[in-house]
Amino acid sequence: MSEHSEVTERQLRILEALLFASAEPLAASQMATYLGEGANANELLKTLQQRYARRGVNLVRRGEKWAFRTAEDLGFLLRREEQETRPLSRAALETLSIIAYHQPATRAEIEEVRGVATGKGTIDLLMEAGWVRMRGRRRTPGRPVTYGTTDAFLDHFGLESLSDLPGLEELKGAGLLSGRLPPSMQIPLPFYGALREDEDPLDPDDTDD
Amino acid sequence: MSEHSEVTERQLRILEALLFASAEPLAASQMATYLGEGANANELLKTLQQRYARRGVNLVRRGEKWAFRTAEDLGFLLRREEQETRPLSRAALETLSIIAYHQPATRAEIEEVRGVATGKGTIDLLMEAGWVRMRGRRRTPGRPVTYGTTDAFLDHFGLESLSDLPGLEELKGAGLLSGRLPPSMQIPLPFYGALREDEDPLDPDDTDD
Amino acid sequence: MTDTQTDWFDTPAPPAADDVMYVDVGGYEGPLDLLLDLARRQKVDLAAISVLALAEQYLAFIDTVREKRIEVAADYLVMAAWLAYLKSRLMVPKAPSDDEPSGEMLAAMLQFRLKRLEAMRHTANQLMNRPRLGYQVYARGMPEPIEIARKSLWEASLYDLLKTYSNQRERGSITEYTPLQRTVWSLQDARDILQRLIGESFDWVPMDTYLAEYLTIPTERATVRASSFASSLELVRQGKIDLRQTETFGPLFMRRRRTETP
Repeated sequence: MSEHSEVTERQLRILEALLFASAEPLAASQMATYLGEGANANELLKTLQQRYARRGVNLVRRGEKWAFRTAEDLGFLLRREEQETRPLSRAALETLSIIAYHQPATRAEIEEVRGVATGKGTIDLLMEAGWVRMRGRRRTPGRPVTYGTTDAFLDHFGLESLSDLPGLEELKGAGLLSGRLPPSMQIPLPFYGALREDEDPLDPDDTDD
Repeated sequence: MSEHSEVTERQLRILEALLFASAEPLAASQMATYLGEGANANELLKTLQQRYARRGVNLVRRGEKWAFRTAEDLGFLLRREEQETRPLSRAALETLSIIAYHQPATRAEIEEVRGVATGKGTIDLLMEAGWVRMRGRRRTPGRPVTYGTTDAFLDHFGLESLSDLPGLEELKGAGLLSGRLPPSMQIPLPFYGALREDEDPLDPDDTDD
Repeated sequence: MTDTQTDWFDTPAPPAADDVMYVDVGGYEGPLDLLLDLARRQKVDLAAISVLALAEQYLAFIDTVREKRIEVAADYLVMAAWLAYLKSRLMVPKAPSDDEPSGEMLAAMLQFRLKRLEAMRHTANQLMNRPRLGYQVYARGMPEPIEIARKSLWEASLYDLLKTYSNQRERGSITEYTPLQRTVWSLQDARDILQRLIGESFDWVPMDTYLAEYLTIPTERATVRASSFASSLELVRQGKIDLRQTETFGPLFMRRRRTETP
């Protein structure tokens, strides 16, 4: 390789790395400072564009700026472009964690642990996410609906079964729970059978109420 | 171009697109669904890795997953002037190192190496960073929880697998990864598999008290 | 990190707030850390280090610290006791009937632990000086959302879940928690009561008999016994009472000591 093309190759590598890592499209002038004296950024970018023309990602020009983009003919891979993953709200996360540990749990039981009322929207959201399901009805006055987690819940959180949820000692050992808890404090063992003896099956037309 | 290589090229383009689009490493199995029947994702990925070996962006392996990352030698150019958001304490760094080299390691083992109790929040912090996870339980009295590193740990520190841990061979040779006095014959290696024969899966009910 | 050559352990950082309870001797993280520092000052390979000299340095160091009336954590004192024992084992030749480990073996064990700790520090340093993601190596800056396998709309990690659950339970339990009110006999109280009960009795009487009426309350039993026993030792030291126990776990007898003057 001639000395000239070795320099060029290095400059192309630098452009590749810059464009790849940048959080926004870059102008040739912004990148020129990284290339050293006398480099023609625009020429180099055109060379790079040609090299990637037939690849799965292309170098595209947007106005005066450049960026890597998935090749248009592979756009079918970008099926969920519009969907953004958002972090679960604190209320939802709290509710979910209580359902996970205390299942089968009624809404009143969730509220008792949380210490605040749980909006209907929160449980709805968790059911929509596919992580929580109605299990049945508790055999107590009012026959409240009991909630539990789904297989999708296990899948998302990388658990093989509910028994993989760490217990009191693990939570303490990992520093998640402090050591100065009342000795009476217990962490329930989640129930993961079909229905517990105090549960009735849901009616066919049951909806959350 | 022969029909065969045309198919291969298209598969390579799909892999490029998928891997370029994702910020997180992807498993071959995750990508295979996009390649069509009979495609050998692992072979294709190795071809792709070779193609990018001398580019400004490289295809790297992180545990069982793959990702495009900027070339290491260009780091000095790309370095952003950002400070570590929350520099790790010495205790946390040592703990991380001990877990990485001695995994699966229990808290007592970590404390034995450091000669000091692990402050609350140290393992917690490493788990929060996503570098450390609970693996299972050691089959010894008290069934203590064992800790190990995650794929994100490999990704963060640029390691293909745990056998790439710096100085691992020397430490093994010097018997320093053994819990016993040298020259002990038994030299445990960092264990990355699902569970070792002396580990049980996590189970909340047996240490709850 | 802006400097890849940074040695993370060059200057021990001030201890983090949650580690304070373990660090009270000049910023050392426990006795092993202190020993390693002393060993390094011998400026030789850890394998060639004089464990005897090291033990002496450590003991001298702890002495100085205690002279300055700096509170030393129990860990350091345990290590000091162990090193004193090691020193004696190294200096006294091993008797044939001796079942205990030889001084050499103990010294080798200490050396091994020091080497292992140093190795782990070194590897931690090596790890931090690697080209790390987000510092020298970068991921795609503009990831394009692609559906890979089944990705949920909502993101939460197992850690988030466990942390949230723990926080709630902790919050809940602490509001309900009222510390147990324990009755504790102070040593002074125990001493006064004991002296009053023994009075002028020169007969051997079991301690539990004296304390019978106090021992009926289950929650106070332990403190009554412990404080009375500790006080009785003090009274013996002062020459005020005699103490006798004929067998292990047997009753403790006490009586007023006869003074020389009849």
